[in-house]
Amino acid sequence: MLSFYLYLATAALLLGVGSLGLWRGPELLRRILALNVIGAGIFMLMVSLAYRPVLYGEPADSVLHALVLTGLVVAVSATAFALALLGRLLARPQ
Amino acid sequence: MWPAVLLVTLPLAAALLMLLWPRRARVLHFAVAVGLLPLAVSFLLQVTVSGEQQWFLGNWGPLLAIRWQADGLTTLLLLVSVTLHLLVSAYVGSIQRRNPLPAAFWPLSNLLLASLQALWLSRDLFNLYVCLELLGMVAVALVTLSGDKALRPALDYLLYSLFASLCYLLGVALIYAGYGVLDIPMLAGQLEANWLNAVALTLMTLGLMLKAACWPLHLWLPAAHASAPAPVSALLSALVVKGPLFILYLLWTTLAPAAFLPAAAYLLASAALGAMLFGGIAAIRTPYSKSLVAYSTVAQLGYATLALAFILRFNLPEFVAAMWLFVLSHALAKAACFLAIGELQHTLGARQVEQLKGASQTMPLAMFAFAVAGGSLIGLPPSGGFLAKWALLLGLWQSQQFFWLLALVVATLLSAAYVFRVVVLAFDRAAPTAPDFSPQRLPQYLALLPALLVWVMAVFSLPLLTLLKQEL
Amino acid sequence: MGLLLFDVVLCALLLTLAGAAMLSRQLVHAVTLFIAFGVMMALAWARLQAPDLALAEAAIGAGLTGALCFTALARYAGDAGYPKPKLWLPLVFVAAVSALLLYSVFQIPAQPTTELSERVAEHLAVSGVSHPVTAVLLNFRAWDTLLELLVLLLALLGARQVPSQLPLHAGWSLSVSWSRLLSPMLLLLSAYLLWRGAAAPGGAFQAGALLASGLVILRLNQQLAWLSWQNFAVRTLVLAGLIAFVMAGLASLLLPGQLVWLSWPVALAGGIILLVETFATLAIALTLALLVVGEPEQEPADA
Amino acid sequence: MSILQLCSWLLLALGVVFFLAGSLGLLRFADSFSRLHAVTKADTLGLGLVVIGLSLQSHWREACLMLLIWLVVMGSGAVSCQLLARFSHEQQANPVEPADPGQED
Repeated sequence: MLSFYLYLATAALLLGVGSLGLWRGPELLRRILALNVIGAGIFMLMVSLAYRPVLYGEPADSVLHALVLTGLVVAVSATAFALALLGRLLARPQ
Repeated sequence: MWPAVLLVTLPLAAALLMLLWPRRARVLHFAVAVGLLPLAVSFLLQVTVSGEQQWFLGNWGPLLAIRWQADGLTTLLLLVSVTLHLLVSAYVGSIQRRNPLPAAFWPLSNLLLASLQALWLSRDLFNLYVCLELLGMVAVALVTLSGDKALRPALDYLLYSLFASLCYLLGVALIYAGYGVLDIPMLAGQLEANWLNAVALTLMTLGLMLKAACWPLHLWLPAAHASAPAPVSALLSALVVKGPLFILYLLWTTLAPAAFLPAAAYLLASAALGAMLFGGIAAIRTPYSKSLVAYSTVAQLGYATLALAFILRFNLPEFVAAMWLFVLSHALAKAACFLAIGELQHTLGARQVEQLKGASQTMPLAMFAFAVAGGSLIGLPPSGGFLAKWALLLGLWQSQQFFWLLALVVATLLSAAYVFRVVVLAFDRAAPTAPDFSPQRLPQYLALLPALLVWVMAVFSLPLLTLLKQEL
Repeated sequence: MGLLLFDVVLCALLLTLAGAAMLSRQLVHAVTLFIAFGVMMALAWARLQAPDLALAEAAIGAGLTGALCFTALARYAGDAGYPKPKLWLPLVFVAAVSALLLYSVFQIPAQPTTELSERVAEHLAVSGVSHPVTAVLLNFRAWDTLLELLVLLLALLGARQVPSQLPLHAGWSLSVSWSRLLSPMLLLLSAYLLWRGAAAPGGAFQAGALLASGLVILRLNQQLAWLSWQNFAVRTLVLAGLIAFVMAGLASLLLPGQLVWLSWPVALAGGIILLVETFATLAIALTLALLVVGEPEQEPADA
Repeated sequence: MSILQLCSWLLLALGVVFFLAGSLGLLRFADSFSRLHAVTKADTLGLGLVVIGLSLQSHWREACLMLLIWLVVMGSGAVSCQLLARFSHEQQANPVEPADPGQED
């Protein structure tokens, strides 16, 4: 039970850390990383929620795992697109 | 099931085939776009006659499956998306010789349509997240079609949009934490007014408002919409920002516990007030014609947000009708505005509003399209914009909100100001800006078409109102 | 007790890595720390009994995202410096928001609602696979997965709009031969993951990500000259996952008695899922690989 | 606690010590060659000790799997060490070309 709340707290703090990075920047690349940290925080929240049944001796929530997997793919795709845009932005002759 | 499935999968399959055989893209595009129109119309008629329909995808029953639901509003939105998709692509086809868009436009616009249709149909919190993300990424990809000048706005748009989707996803996770359900109709009326749900709904609302460019979270919109190619801006302004608004409507009218409604209504109403006033003022002040239209989108979204706020407070059918009439009329009018401005801009070589001088003489058709669409934005009778504003006024009058009546009048004056700013310049025939080449007829007519459609809406006001009033 | 200690250390490490990545002065440190963060996340997923996610995160977070970030990083080389950003104002605001979120997450009831899980367990037997995550992904919520594949494709289409090629370093013989040794292993492993996905953790995405890393390693060593969007076969394979998915969905609509989108008949479900997953794996692998290594050279054609 | 378990724990502890030493080296050493030296050698040895330590306590199938993992890590460690060293060597010989990324502030 304690570790469940520990991971929930970590998730919330990861959201905070990510938001700080997103606000502060200053580089765009760091902002993209920050968005990924926020995403990781949300996924951690979801995976901790999926862990709840385990505390009662049942298997973990597979629907949430599937949702997080979908979310991971979406996050990777978005990151890749953002980095491609960033690469072009930086490579452009000034 | 067939019409709903085809409305989503036809554009999707078309996009895939276009990517495989890029040379056939245009033929395929028009075949599909034209074919979708009767399909959407018949679907609308079918739903109006036999009532709303719903499906559990994969036949798994509620809770386990993703639910699709087609009610009057959904089918109407499906039809509008299909219509604008056809119009805009006809415009792109007509300017093909002159300034062709990159070939990627065809598959991307089909994917945009597919993701919009998927969003209108879906009634599942997580599926809506995927649809939102998809919509955001297609929109950004479309913005980058105008080349390197759009890179920075596109990247900003993408980052804002990602952050917004993450906020929404966090809200979904918190709701799932409490109820273990993702299906919106199943959650309806279940949510208690506790802290967790308040945080979840706030996060989702903020994320959706950021995506829908509700003031003061609209900062990304003017740059992105102004730097995109004109037909793309038309699609973005007319359709894409309406997606999150639709989800916002779903959330607050079906999901939210009654205890939260007053607070949300205040939040939305103040955002709407800001949007109507500051969006209007920014549209009056900006030197660029495309930014003017983009800021006008911010201002016009304010009306829809205001209607939503009053739906939450007073639960009058007038407000529901007003909100969706605003959305529909704005979609048509804004598409016309962007196409007309794009045409003017390209032919006259004029990015600034000042350079539109004498456009009524040099390009009367495009200018007429802009003025007609602008009439609906202002709310002149008997346009669609007028219908919407009339419904809103009626509701406000019935619920005795005199302050908001005043605000509405001021906002209307502001929108009249920015529309007439262009129109007056266009009639200043002293030293007109000479066109770079002789204006093309067809694209101007295509810009005029949605503007006329929005005036025709008034003719169909009765069926429209009955369709929309059922919603509540 | 020991497990709790492990949890505390892991959480502290995660937060430290994320914080350091956000606050480090040099961008190269930020990226390195972020990659380490990804590896630790994979460990956390494994700890929280989410092996599917641990596999995916290890392949993605540690491998491909790192490659993507370093490519972007190389562009910052000649970039002008940035002014030192403010710290206190954002920190105070973010601290307040985090405190609010912390308070909120502690409101989450520890007692789970199990109705949905029960429903999954009930229908698992008729889903065609025996691993619940795969059943949810490819049967119960297959529409999400189809749209997810579309998101991935869109990332590639979007990235193709903004090509920016870094000059590839000439392959050193050592790295070339190591890549030749490594890639068959990756291929084997990804095929195993795909096959295993029906009954145990693994599946299309994990397999695809692994295969993609193999392709990237080979491509960076100047092999696989055919790996380009211009190649019709590559294009077909990139779209294969979606095409297979849509065709299976439409075919399921045509079957007698079933008029619902994406409903697999019980007898065929296992086969359909394996088919869709196989094509999806290939599509994911090629899409990710193209996203990371880009195109050799190309100019966007006009409509 | 049997002799086997004791050996296993001793090996695990030793492995951790090597890991720590390697990481310390990565952080504290001055130039990239010595850093590589610290990371690849100490970590490979540390991992090997941990693998042996764990193998003593597990089924032979898992032991084989861990051995395989160790071999692959060793191989990739050796290769990446060579490549990195070669890269820094070329950079030193010809320092004009791409500057160290991220040196922007």
